[in-house]
Amino acid sequence: MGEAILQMKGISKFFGDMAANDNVNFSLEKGTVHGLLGENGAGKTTLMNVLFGLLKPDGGTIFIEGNPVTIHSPAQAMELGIGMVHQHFMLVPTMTVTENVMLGLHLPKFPLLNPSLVKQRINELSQQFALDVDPDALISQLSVGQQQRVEIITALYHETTILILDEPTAVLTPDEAKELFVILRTLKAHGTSVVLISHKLEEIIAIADEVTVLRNGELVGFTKIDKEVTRKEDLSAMMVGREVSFDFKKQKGTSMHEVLSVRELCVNNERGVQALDHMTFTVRRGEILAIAGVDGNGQKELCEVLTGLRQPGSGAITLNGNDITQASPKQINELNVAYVPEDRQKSGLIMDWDISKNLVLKNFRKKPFTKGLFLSKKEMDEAAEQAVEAFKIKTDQVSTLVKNLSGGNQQKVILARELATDPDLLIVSHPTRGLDIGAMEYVRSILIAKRNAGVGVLLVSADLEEIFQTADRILVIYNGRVMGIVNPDVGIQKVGQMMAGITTGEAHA
Amino acid sequence: MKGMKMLLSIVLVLCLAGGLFAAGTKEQAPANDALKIAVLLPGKIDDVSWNQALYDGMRKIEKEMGDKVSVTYVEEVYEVADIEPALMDFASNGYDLIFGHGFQFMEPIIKVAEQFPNVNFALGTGYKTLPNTCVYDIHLGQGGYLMGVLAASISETGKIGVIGGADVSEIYRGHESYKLGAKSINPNIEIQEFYTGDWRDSAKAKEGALGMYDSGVDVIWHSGDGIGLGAVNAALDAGKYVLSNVVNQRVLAPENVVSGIDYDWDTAIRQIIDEILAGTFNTHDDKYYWLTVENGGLQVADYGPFADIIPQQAIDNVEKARKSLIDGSLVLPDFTK
Amino acid sequence: MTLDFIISLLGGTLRTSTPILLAALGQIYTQKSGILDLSVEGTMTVSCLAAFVAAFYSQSLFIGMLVAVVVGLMYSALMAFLCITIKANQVIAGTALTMLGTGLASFMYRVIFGIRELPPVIKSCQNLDFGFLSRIPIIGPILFTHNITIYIALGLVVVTWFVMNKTVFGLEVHAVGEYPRAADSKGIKVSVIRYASVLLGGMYSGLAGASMSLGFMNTYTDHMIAGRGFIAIAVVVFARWSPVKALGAALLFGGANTLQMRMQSIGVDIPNQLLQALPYILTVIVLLGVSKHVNFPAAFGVPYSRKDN
Amino acid sequence: MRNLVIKQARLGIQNLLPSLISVLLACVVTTFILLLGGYSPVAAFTNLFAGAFGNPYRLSETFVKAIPIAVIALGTSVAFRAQLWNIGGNSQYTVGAIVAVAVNIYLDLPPLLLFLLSFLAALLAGLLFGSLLGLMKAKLNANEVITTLMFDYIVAFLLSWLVYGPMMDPEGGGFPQTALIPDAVMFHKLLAGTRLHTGLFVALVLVILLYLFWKTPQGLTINMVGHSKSVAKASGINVSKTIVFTMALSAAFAALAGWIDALGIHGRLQDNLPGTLGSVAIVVALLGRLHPIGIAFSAIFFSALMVGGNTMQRFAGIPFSLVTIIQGLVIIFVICGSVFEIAHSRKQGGSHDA
Repeated sequence: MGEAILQMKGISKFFGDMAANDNVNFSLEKGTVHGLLGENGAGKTTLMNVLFGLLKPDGGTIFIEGNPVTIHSPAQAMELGIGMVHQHFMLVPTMTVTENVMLGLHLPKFPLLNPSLVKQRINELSQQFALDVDPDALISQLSVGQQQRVEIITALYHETTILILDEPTAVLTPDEAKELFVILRTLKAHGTSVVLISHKLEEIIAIADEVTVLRNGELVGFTKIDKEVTRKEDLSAMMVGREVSFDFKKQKGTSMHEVLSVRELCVNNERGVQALDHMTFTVRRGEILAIAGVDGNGQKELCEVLTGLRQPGSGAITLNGNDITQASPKQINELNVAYVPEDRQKSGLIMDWDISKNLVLKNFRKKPFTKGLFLSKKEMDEAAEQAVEAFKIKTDQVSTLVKNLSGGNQQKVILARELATDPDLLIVSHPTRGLDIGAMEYVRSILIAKRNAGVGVLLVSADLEEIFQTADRILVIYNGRVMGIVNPDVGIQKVGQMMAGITTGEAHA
Repeated sequence: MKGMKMLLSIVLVLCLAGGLFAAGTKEQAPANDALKIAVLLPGKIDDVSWNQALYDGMRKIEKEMGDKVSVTYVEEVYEVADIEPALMDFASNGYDLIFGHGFQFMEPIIKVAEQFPNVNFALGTGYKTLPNTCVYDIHLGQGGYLMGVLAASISETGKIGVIGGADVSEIYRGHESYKLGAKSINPNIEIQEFYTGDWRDSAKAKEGALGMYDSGVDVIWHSGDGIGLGAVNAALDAGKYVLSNVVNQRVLAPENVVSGIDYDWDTAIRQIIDEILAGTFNTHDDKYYWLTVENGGLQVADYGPFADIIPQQAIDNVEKARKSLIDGSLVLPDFTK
Repeated sequence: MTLDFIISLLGGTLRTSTPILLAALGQIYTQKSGILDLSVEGTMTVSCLAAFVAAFYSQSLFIGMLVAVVVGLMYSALMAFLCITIKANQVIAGTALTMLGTGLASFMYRVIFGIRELPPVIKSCQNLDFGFLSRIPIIGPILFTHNITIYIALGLVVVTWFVMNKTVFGLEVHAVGEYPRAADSKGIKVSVIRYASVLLGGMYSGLAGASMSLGFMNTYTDHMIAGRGFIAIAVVVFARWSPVKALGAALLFGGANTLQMRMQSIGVDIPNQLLQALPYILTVIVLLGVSKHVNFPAAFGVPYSRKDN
Repeated sequence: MRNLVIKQARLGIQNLLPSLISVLLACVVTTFILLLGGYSPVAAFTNLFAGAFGNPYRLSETFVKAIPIAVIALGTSVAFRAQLWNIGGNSQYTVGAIVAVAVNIYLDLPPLLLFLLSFLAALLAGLLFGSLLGLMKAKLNANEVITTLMFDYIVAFLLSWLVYGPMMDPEGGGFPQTALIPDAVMFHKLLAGTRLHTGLFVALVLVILLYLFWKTPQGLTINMVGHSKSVAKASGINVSKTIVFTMALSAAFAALAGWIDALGIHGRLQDNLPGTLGSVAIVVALLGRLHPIGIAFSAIFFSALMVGGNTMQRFAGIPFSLVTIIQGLVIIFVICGSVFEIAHSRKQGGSHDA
């Protein structure tokens, strides 16, 4: 250790008036794993996108091995030996592994493809780093973990000396994450420098040699990691700017009669593969049932089938005693079910519309928003004014387009809309993903408030911290199956194992 | 709503400005005593066919009459909805005689002519007239008959063809008479017929002609319009005979265009203009001016080098048929659909 | 008669299909890269005229074709600029450019040639003689008696297949149409690939235009393209973006059209308009039949911007 | 197909300015083309202007032509707002005209009844035709650009077949056209000596109806589907149904344009009845920013361009193709203009989550 292979000095990047990066310095030493830590929205991804040539910085300089460089494009970044594995995989699903790897190859300029050569190299790399990837497989047929390994191979193929991993474990099971760490250590041993973007403290402490912490776009800390000495609490203090209590005290809920009952539910996904496998559970009024699981284990399909957006294969769903197995979204909506979707920008809000219209997406046909034949803008605006106040949505006026709101305020708009109708059942999917800490706490407090008011809440989340803070019962989902329904007092570790598909019997402490 | 008002005022200002502009611009007026003529053509002046024939005829008259006439040509009055305003524009701007060169001008001409009794109108094919309108037309049947006689006489395979644009009355008459003429020479002759369905897709006409030549047809007559170019071009490629229509197209394929039917619109145009100048136009009922073989409006195009190539018998057959059309011993049936 | 009829039908089919095939092959690149280019009709019209003018004044068919290809490229550069750089709606940009192209060609023809007694003509591409090949019974007259443009088109089927399946460029076109963000992150310049695809499509369209005025006919007239560009767009969808299938689809279109003409000529009593509508009806039916399973490029018609999610 | 450029906006001068600038730029380029062709731009533009507004008759013609353009464009805008690229205005117009004429020439009923019946028939035909197109899109995922394009050809051949065959006027001397609709059924003339007819009021009513329609829940639903199908679905909207309804409504407007023209101008069917109305309507809808009142004005503008262009051709001897060139150029500059707006709005306020 010692020489810095990469230095970023005084990097600034603005989106509109908001500084995503404000005069940030970052230094990476050769052959180390460097954690880049921060809450969602702290500017980690922005900083790395600047490094990778995806964003043009508004200020600052980048040095590679001491030489100043300007990076205009990913192609240029790759030539400089920088590789990046994005949080959302950048793989073309209709192509094979080999084809995807070939896509980024700039070295042989000859326009002809030479798949056999590339295949051979993939096999070599696969062996060298124990990656286990079939070069002929179609991307769409691979598991998430496998896809990530394809991304790493693609990066390694370029003789990458600096590898950026953007929240690589967000989509992995704990075991897959462990395998990833093994791979990272191998890489380190081969002299590759790794930047690991994360907001998970344990992870950073487990694997990183150094850590840089960002908050609100600014550099707030840098430290070397010593597994024995470095405390989670120190890092989290840097990250959030104040001590965070990990023991979120909440009063015991008083669960009442059941509102939702799911029996032996089976559902296929788009590709016809079974996504939910005979799921059975109930949600009672006045409780939060959390669905814990690594992304992609059937949560998305579960939410869709419960809200009528997807046809179930078999099984039964009853809501307040009504069979809604075949019901349309509209019918379910009318049975007092509220839904906060995972992807708020794509399925929750119309970004080009103002706040007041977004607040009535589900009930603009009803009184008072429709009077006679026509919509009443006055009523909509009045209702919106109230919602803005009640949910503390930061905006000057209700005619602001939602695309101009921050993520937290967008989420509040959805919550305001969904809770306006006094639902019996509230389905929320990853409600705090991408929110700042303040908004996150606010959203969680609303969930609990609603629970206390007697609403049945179904919370889908991959964030165990969130689940343990809020849930009354935890349903662990793995591969579309119910691994078990447990009380929070079984502990995070146990739930983590279940999320990885380890049943109680096999679980080793 | 502030924007609305602005918008309204802008449009109003534009309208006013337009009015002023219009006041400032007068259409160039020709010499006062000249007969002002407008010719409205559905296609382009240089289509080597229907439109060009009238244009050529009118140019002849222009040369002949010099200062006595002044002619404005308008091409591509193709959309039916645009015909009436075009007629109105000329009628209300001091024009004396307006030609509408196609049956689709009939209804609009009748409407506008009622409003402008002092303006005269000439309609190219149709059947309705008023005192100040007339119809000029060709007996394409006669031309078709002669071409049928010629085609049957020079065909060695006993297979001939005819290609037309759209299947409308006059074209239909031409084609039926063509068949009749051909059968008068060879009762067993095989005749292929093809309509492209429009007036302009010459490529389609060419492919249709090539198909006929492939199947053994060795002479094709085309009944005109833009598509004729395709038929002539096919003959050029296939090395077979073709008979032209409207204007002589031998220059396009010197070794293939044997002959054809030439139209001389000036005969009819001259008659119309003479009557108008003499003040007799509005005084008679029979307002049909025909191009016929008798009055020389329809002529068999010269054979050029083919006079020595094709059998003399063929030329004699055509001449015989032409004479019997003129002396009335041959009267063609009325092939109305 | 039946054998002759079939030979003539197939030979005619090949001729009639050529301009459609040429344009369609080019649109495979364009559509695969995620762009629906409705300006093909306009590009073909403009280059049809350009080919003719160049050939007329240079007395060289080769120069005519070259100019057509260059003009096709330049005209489609407008389309590329509008829908890649400006990120305009592709349907509207295509409609505008087709309007502009047909207007411009008609206007320029008059400006260049004025009003003539007889239309300007050139000596068009002559039918080739392949020696003994052309004299093989049946096969000879069907396949080996055509002008050069037809063989160029057939050659381009192979070229297009090769480029799309065997070269880096083809792979990148595929990626850009499926998942532009992924391509971008791999250092592929999405807009460069899309520009290249649209321009290539334009060059093919240019050739298609030239094949009408220099190959099929020996002159230029307005309305010469007569919707063939639009058919080419349908052919590409019909063929599911495969060059080989595009050959089949173009032949099907050409065949339906030629059959219609031949049947009319020999007096089969079916209204010719209904026969003429047949290829279009067929396209709709095929589209209905396959659309559920056809995978349009995932980013079809979507402008790419790094900022949008 | 998502689209960044079309954003319906409230109509106002600040939004109108780009359209005006686009038109101006188109004129500048046209001037160059005219000079290149050796024509006088002054003669061209004065004749163009005078041809559209120069005297009462020409002004009336500008409105006569604006009627079908506006009504088809209203339909086009309905589909465009739902991000459905219905480019088949011509075929839908033709279907309306065919049905309207058929009712009038085949049924022997009192004029008022014929008038109403032909209206209902055209409306129904448009709705059915549009539903068919919508079903193809919603249920079978057939790309609507291609289907509407193909139907433009199919219906044009159908019209041609009808006027050459079964619907040809038996007393018409074999010309490809149907018999005339009785005069009593036709729209009355508004001004003696002009073609301006009471169909203008129908068009105005349709503009107002669509304006009001966008203020109804169903209107909002169409907009919502246009902005985000997934949000619409999650909000309980039946997206397939909305697509079918939108296409039906869109085609119904075009079909009614065919009805108005049949009873206002043509009085019969002829080959090639719609001409270039369909593509002009696309332009008009865009230039009017998909807003009914904007469309009304831009229809008048384009109609003026076409009517004036005819006059220009008549009296200045400049080919009509120039008008087609101007139309194409106007759209291109409108497209370019909207980019600056987007850039402008981005600057004004766009925050992003990093």
